Amino acid sequence: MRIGVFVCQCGTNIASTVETEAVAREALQHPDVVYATSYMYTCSEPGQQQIQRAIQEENLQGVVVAACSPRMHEPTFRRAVEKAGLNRFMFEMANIREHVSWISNDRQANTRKAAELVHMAVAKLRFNHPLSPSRVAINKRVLVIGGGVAGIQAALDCAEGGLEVVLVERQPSIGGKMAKLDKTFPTIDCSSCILGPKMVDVAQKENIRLYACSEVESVAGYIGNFSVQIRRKATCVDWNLCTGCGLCMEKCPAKKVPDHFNEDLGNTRAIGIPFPQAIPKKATIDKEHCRQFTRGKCGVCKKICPVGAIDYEMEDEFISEDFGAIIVATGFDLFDHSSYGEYGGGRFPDVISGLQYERILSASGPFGGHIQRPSDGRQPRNIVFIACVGSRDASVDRPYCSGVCCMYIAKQAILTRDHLPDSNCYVFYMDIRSPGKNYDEFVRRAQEEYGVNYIRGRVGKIYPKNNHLIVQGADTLLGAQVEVEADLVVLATGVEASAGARELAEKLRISYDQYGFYMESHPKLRPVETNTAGVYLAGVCQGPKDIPSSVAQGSAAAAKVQALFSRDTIETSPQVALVNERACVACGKCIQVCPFGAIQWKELRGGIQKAEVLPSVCQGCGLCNATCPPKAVQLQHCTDNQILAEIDVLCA
Amino acid sequence: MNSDLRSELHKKAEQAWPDLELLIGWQAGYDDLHTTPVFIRDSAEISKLIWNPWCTQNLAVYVAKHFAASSGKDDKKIGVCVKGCDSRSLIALLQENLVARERFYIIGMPCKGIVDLRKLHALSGAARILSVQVNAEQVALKSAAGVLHFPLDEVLMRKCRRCRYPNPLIHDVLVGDPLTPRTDAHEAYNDVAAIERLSLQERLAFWQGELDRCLRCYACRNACPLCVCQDRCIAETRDPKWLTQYMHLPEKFMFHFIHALHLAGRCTECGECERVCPMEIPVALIKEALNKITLELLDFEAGLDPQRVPPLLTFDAGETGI
Amino acid sequence: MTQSHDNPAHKQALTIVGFLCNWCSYGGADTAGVCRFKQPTDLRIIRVPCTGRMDPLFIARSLILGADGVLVSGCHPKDCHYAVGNLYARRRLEVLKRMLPFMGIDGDRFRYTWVSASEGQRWQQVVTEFSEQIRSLGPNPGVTGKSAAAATA
Amino acid sequence: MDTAIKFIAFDQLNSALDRISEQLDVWVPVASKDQKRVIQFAPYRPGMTLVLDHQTTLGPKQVVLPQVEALFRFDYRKSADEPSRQKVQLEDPHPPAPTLIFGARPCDVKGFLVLDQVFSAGPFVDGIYAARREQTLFATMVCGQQDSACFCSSVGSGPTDRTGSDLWITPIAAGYVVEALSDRAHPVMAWLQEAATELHVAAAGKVQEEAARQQVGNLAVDQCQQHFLQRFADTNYWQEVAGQCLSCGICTFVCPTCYCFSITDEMKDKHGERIRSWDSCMFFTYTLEASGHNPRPSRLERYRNRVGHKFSYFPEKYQGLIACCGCGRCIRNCPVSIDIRKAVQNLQGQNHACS
Amino acid sequence: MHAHNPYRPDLASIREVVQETANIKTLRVVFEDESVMHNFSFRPGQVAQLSVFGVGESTFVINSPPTRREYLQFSVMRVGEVTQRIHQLNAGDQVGVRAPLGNGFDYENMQGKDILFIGGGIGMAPLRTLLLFMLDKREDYGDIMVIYGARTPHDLCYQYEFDQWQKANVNLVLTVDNEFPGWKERVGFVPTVLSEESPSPHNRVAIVCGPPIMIKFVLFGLKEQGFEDSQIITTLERRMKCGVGICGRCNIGAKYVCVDGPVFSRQQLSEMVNEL
Repeated sequence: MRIGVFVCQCGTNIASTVETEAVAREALQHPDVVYATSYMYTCSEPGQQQIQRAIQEENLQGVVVAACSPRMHEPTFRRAVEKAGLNRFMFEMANIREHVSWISNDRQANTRKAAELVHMAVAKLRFNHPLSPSRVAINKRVLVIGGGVAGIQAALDCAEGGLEVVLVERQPSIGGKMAKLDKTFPTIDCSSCILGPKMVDVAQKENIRLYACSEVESVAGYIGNFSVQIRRKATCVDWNLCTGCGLCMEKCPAKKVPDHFNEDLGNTRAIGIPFPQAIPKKATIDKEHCRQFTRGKCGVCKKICPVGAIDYEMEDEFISEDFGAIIVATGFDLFDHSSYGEYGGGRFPDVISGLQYERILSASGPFGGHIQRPSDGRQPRNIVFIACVGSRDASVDRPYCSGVCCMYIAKQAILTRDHLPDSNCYVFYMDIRSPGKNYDEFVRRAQEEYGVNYIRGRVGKIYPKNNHLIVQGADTLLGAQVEVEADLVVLATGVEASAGARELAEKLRISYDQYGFYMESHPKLRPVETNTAGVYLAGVCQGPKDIPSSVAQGSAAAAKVQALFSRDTIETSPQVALVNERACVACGKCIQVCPFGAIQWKELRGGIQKAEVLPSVCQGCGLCNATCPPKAVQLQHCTDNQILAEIDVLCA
Repeated sequence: MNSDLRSELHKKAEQAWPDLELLIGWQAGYDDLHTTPVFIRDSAEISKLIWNPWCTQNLAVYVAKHFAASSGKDDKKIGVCVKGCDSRSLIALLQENLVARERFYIIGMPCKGIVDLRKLHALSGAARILSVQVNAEQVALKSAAGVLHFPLDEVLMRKCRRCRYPNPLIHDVLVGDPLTPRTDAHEAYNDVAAIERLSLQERLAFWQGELDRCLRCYACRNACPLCVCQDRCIAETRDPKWLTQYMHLPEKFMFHFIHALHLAGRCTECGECERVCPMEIPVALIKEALNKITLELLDFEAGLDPQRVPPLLTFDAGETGI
Repeated sequence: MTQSHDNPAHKQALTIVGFLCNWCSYGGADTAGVCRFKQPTDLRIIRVPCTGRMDPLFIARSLILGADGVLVSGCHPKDCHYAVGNLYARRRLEVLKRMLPFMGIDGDRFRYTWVSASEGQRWQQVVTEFSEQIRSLGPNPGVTGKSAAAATA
Repeated sequence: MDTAIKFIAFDQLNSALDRISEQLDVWVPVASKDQKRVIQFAPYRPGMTLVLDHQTTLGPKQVVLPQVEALFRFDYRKSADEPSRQKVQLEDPHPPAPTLIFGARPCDVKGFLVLDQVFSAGPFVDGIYAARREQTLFATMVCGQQDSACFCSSVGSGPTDRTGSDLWITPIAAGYVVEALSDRAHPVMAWLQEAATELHVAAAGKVQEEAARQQVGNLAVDQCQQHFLQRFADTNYWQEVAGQCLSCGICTFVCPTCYCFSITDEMKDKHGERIRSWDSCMFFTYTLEASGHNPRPSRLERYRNRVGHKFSYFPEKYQGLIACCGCGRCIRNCPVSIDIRKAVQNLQGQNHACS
Repeated sequence: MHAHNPYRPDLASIREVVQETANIKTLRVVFEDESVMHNFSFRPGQVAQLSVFGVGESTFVINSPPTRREYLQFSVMRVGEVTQRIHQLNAGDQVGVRAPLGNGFDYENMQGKDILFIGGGIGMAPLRTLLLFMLDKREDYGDIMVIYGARTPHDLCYQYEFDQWQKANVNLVLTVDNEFPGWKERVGFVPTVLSEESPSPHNRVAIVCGPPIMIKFVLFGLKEQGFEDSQIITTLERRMKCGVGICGRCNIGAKYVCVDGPVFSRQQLSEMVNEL
């Protein structure tokens, strides 16, 4: 190989503490180095031209530039050598600025270090091979998993951009948690008024196909070419026929069915539409409570249904769809407060969750918007809100802040005071987290304008006494014990990862943190990407957040998909793992460890199995290479031989 | 007693034979002290099978290397005789999905220990041992110098004297009754600890002295039931080139690092690597040291639970201290 | 062997091999450079995509061949660019670190650490501490130094 | 031939070797570990304790055919004024020094007689081997310690086989009686100070007689060349004799007659060597071709080739010479106790009935 | 060759590199020592060990004929470590050459006969040396037919010489495995083309070289057409190291491919142990 070495002076940035001429001179002594020089600004136009001229004149097959960090100018120089006819991977950089000239003034030591770094780069380059990216076609359909506000936003934005969207929702209706909210902070605008139109849009967009009551069963493939199996759960109502008239719901004799949409505060029927604004507006049978299933006879709905949509024999159905990208917006679940024994462990009917209170406040809720106690329907006078229930509490393995509770307590307290001006509201809190736009002002309004009593401290115990709930706590600001005789206690239950989030992550081969929230690709710079290319995140599934952030993420994810789909093919980096089939012993360890599912079995003639890397899925981490015992998997451009060559320069 | 067990082995092999296409066991070797593996493909040869304190080879070595990929004729299985320690190798292979459990019929041999021929030779002092007899717990050794008697326990292999699993942990049939594990096996890592008590310099000197003899014949590797690379070992390949062909100490250290690190969290301590070394290098100690580390650090012992994933092939986001 | 710490020119050159992940620690080292955080000059950095790429054998080989120190640095656990590469790596590296002394190689010659791209100051501290540590250990005899016990008979 | 017989008393052995080693490189069998039976030939240093009453684990093959040696050195040179031109210079290895192998067994020496054919009989002569062989003397000891793996008598050698040796050592009660067998031995004899008495010589004679009476091994090899070829395609047979082979290299590495080697280049920076290193026909990579094809893909073909090489191909090529010295090392050291005697003995016969 | 050290190559320098196909390059080399170059003689079909110092050696047939002595020519397919490095070499670079090794073709016994060359891919290299040798002594031989096949037209070596071969009265039949835009010659595997051509075995010698699968079916085809084993000549590939019959690995029974081969008649092969 004929190698040229170019040592940059970077003005005086390098030259002031490194003898660049000496480094170039020494480079000339290495095997295969046929040309070496030092230059004032190698990255400048004339500097690049000098490299290109040398490639031509000296018939160079590889180039080393010793200059700044490759994180800075590697792309620049790769383009430069490519223009001169070399493959861009026949290029190496030695970082003699950030790692040498800028961190020591010892000219002698720096020069030696720079020379060794150049030697290492040369040694590595001798094992470089030309690599070229491959391209794969993109299937421009997008799957959105989860029909909460984030998923809805993502689906609508994608559809707006002309993409074909499939939206999969586990529940019978989209809308998610937001659909259950009465008002939203800090504007106190009606939740269903702002969400409702978006839900309707989803139903009306021709390029959105909605699968409600459905779940993702399996995911195969990779960016641009996912193949997803979706399970459509048996609703026992043929949705093609159902008009959503609601007759079945009226006539259903099973009347004591807990109303999940109302957080079990009221009852509903065994067949029906979860709430009036539901999308799709289709009935579903709750097999657990339906008499046809529990007692084997009833059939009232089947008789009554004007369109004959009832089908008790219906079974789950599986459909396969192909997508180029997937947006995950699976939302969250509420922390189950029964693990707090001091708050009654779920035994006191008048100690309720924040979302239950939200339903109580709602005009479409179990009590028609009248605030009353679940136990006896009495209007409460003293209402205590307790913050951080299942948040910032390591003892229940929820050390993180749920981010929304401080705000929704403030909102609920304001609404309470609005509805019941005679009531007293108490808020036990640890700290107030209100960093959003107009958020802190909102909390202050609760305190100052609405006279909500904020008590900084934890509640130690709640116990019933004379039809009241005695809330014992500490006011840490006053340093005194506090006792409130409450009629209703609202626990600001925190946010936790949705049930089944881990299983779905494993199907999608994305990672999750220890609480089950999905991991973004980079916490700052790639907040909606995952480490599995083509899979994006939106909403609380990635971590607790409020509605504006969820919506923003939904749009961001949609924008990422639009950007991805703006081309017909994607170029895949050639810096990926490659299996030498002859050396592969089929031990499967690479498949076991690959974080991206980028390695699969391949069957050769005679049933022999070998590992095979899918270059478009491989992210180039090299974990497989490190794991492979016979080193049959090699990460291109960072092969064992290349690393060993660098080590040998230093140690051998 | 041995002959009783041998006939029980024959009987159980006969019973299993209709379901087997092959049975791997031990047969008599070229003299009293040696056994050699036998591959029985005809039920008439079952009588060749033996079982005694010389049945040293870990037959699990053949399982992944020669038979894992082949599918049986008419769903017939491969029978394999395993001692307690050998059974752990099989489990380790199962842990890594290198073999399919249903492909094998496992004949478990509860084992009181295997005789270490080197100890025997060292005790006899003679070039030629004429004959050996084991009666109960005694060994009678006859050489030109006369007959010598030793307690059996004294001439057992190192691994046997620290054996915690005399009974096969996985088997389809057991030959003989399960044994009670020896009581003095709790100090399983005594030999490792002895090295650890040396100073760093002494340890280096120790390994320099031992590894210097290494011939790179790769017997330790090939006798290892869990060394799956075999013909593709990076100690031999030129691409990638991890090692030169020189016989310098760095090369020898490196080879043993490769072998040991590839077994980290996987080694079942069958001791074959050490037994087969013609230069008597205590190579198993390196793996034992790694096992001690993975036990202390990651609470893992290879070859016990077929469901567990070897610790270096997985991770735990929540673990602390590393 | 005495070394003068006063005059850097008289310091005996040490070979410290650094394996840095491209996303965090290599960037951290760049940041340290950009901030002109002064560091000892013994470290030579090899860029790898992820600490998950680190086969412990690379480290073993470096030390066997006589590197005076080996420093591996990657993203903080749970911040891995590849999600879990460093979670595998830390197990493997810790096992190696504990194995080295058994073979007579000083485990203090090897260190692994987590430094993010923003932590220039931390990088400076890591390099300085580790270089000092290696300097106090002195040159690595490698495995070639024949000792009395190694001789036959 | 001058037949002055010399005597070395046990307590004089080291001083005798001290004197000889001033003139020659001397290799002697020593135990490499206390309490262990690993005995190897090592360059003699004053004060060493020799182990002469056991066969060595490794024979002295490495003295003449080292496990690794340079075939030549190469250097890339660059000229300052024209750096793009690098020129290679080659340099032959240094000529060998005169060497004495002290305390080898007849089987060990027999091994060299086999190697001589390969390296020196042509058509190409390996000058590196030949030069070292030329410079090497053998002081061989009558063998009185055979074990159940030995079969030297079966392959045309025996405990008292003097072929190929330059000096002949017989241990007696008081020390060693040393005779010269070749002219090359005379300088060494001259450095030995004590002449053997008649009593010594008579005692030596009795030891010789006793040793000569030993028939070590009863393997019949006269027809094995043909029998092997007839057996060649009998897969069942090879499965039977080598099914348990682990494909390690022990048998070849400890074998005094195995000589196969690999050639590789090793280079550091601009300087390097082309080296040869012991290879093993038991290794998969030994015959692996660049295309990926391997004519001996499994241990069966490889073991068959080993038996064929020693007992059929070699005698076919070299006037009936069996490439086996009967030392038994391959049997003794085999991890799975494969017995090459059995593999050869059973070559004849119809079906693969062997046991 | 060095008498005392048969492993030591003679230094040679590359005069020219020709890119034959995507993964085959042809090197034209001359010994640096003029007297070595002057005294060098070999038989067609003999091989050389070509070295890149620091990487290693590999075996190649000398595919220029002994009748043309201005350089030695080797065609190298990139398959492994050594060939990879050889492909990086340029004109002016040094290599080591140990030659001549092996037996070469028994061309004396082919004189006066018709010749059939059957080659596939890089397998044309050993045939080329004999073909050119015969063309240089054209009157000594009868009809010469060449069937040469490759996967695609781009995988055929020595295309730049085809005209010259044909001008020297060679019946050149070219084939590629599948249809290819612009390809006007035959399409199909070599054995198929052979049976279509069905050259008469009468007074003819067939020389076959190519990938193992091709050889297998060509040998079968030749047999069907009535060629005797003694009329079929092939060259064997075997892993070689020393090239001088010492290092042991290239044996087939008692024969060493590096000294007794690589050229064998089918007759000879049938007398050897079956271990190809």
